[in-house]
Amino acid sequence: MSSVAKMIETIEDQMEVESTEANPEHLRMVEALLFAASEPLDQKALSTSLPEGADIPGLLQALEAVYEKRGVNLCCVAGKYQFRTASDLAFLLRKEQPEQKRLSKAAIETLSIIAYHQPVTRAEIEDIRGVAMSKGTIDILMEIGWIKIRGRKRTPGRPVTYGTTEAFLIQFGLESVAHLPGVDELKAAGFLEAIPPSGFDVPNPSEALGPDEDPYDPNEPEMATGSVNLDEA
Amino acid sequence: MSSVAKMIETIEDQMEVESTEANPEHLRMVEALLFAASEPLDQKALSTSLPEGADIPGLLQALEAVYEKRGVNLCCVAGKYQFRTASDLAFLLRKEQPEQKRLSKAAIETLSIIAYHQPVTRAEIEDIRGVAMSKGTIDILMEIGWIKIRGRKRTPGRPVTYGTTEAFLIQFGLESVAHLPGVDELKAAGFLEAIPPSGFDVPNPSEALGPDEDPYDPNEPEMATGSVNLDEA
Amino acid sequence: MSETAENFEDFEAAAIVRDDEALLVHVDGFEGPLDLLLTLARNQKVDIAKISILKLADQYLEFIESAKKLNLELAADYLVMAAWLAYLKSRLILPQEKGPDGEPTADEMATRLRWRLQRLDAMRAAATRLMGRERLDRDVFGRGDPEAVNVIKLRTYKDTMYDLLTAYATERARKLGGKSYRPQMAPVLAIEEARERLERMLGKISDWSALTGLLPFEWQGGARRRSAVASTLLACLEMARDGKVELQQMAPFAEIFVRDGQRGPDVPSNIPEATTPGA
Repeated sequence: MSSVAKMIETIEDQMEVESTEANPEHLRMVEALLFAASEPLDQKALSTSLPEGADIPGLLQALEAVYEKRGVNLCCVAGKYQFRTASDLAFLLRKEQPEQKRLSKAAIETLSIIAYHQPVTRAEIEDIRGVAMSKGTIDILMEIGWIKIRGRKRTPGRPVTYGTTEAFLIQFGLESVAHLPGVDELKAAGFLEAIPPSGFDVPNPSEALGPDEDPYDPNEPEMATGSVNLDEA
Repeated sequence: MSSVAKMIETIEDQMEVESTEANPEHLRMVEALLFAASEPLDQKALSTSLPEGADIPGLLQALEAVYEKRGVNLCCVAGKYQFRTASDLAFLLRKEQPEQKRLSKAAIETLSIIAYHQPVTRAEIEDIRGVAMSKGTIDILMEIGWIKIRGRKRTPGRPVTYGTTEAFLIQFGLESVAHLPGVDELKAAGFLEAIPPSGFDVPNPSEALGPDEDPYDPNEPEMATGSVNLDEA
Repeated sequence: MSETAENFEDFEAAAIVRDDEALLVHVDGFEGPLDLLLTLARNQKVDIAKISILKLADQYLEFIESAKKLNLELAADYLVMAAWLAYLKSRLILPQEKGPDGEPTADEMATRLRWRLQRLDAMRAAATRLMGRERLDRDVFGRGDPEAVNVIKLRTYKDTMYDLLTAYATERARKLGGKSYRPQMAPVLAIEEARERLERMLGKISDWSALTGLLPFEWQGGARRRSAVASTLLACLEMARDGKVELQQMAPFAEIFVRDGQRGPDVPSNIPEATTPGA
């Protein structure tokens, strides 16, 4: 065993000597910061703690490579970085948690539709599922913190649009919504289009405001009809 | 940077190939377990999670070596293992927050008396102030670093004498304690009435040893009475 | 319809009813007519993209018929779908003809239904993949014992030389019993001061002016006012004696009026009775 340790040490020494341009000291700092943090850190947070001029993207890339095959991996979630245990070791660590009120089939489907189709209105969700949505489904997902109201559609009635949150990305280990599993295939098949296969205008699930979407203003009066509520104006 | 990453990958591959006898899979498991644990783990706790026959001491030794020069180290405390930020990087986890304070009335009065009357004993300070001094006052001034024990009075009981430090001079912008203003200057500056109370005199403070003062020897046994403690001699 | 939607079934439960035998009994297990159609389509065991809509419509209508026979209560949207499918079926069987203005052809309607079924199927597959991901704190874990950032208070003291000397001087003076005597100044306007003031003002007093109007601004209230009135009056009397001012009072305790004594005796007194203030 000690021969292994020695071999590892040699590797470490080697690393130190050769990677002078990667600045091994900066690498150690990023490593320490990410290890210590309880939340994912973004590049900006890292750069405030590192010496000026440190090559943060390069350091993260190097660190990701170092940990690639280890028991702990560096993951990019929601555009931030976090060390997580390797997914193939889940069996070792898995905790049977009383999962938040096991999600219903309706809630799971609704969450997926919101994730892949965002920004999406309630009517669009109902069109895809072919069934009216109960109030509870959206409420549960909002309560868990995986979805949020993100804007309003510039269509009659100005319906609110839903999208996923950072907590959703962190929970599911996604770098961004563009990294949702199978999103490219769904897009290619035209299933993420709002309107049946007429062909044009392929919306990406996007966190940026859609072309016909306004940012959500909680003070905007609710208008089921097109009438203007003069009292609130 | 990508050259660095590649180099690191090579190292990783090398490690995997050569360390077959250390069982790299077990190494990954220990790594993940220690990383995810909410408290330090002992060998017994590790062995219950690892496959039977895993060489726990050897694995820990190897892991310790891997992390030896990294930003995070494997530490053993009281027979239990945990990852901790490398001690030389502790500064990264420190946020400094400036806080401005003022001394209490008792503390600044005591400080001024020590400054003017040094070398001065506690009893003398109390005599000048006319009140018994709380232990805390001297402690605070010592902690800030503005006063120090500078000697002992050659009187029964050999009480310690206090004086001011260089930090004190810096804080109050004095070249030396001899530059503290005298009676006339205090009068001119309006700190004293034109006619000071009878008996008001300002000593000439000095950093040099007083005529009845011995330099402070921290090893000198404390003697409240004049008797010699034979046990400690 | 909303009853169906609120009937939260999970995937496992839904899988059970996908069994042909169970279809009739478990109508409530479906999340709406589209879900039922998708299940039926799956049972055809062909690619949904190539599914026969005619056959699917038959299966659906057959299902609705048997449900009716069993007196199962069907939600309205199931019946709406049945009516729509019956219409679509009739149009598919008839030779192709254009519907009324702008209405899609039967083929177009079938394609649209096929596409919706495919989309629902695809979204369900995506949901399964999403839920199958390694989840934080269930499958993968962050640092179990994160190291908190220590906030270190950098304490600095604001005390200055001034504070130090003030503390020393007051402390020493206090201890030496030495509260030095500082006479308490009574709020009194000195006659000299009042006279000096009046002399400076003489040139500016144009005509008879009320004495109380000449008091210094900062002496206008309470005990200070009384002192100022008395001193100013005494100053006026002194100055009148010297011929520097003239004084006039209409009645005992009434307001006293002052004017420049250098105006000469030829100027007649012109204090109007009316302006005399009350006592």
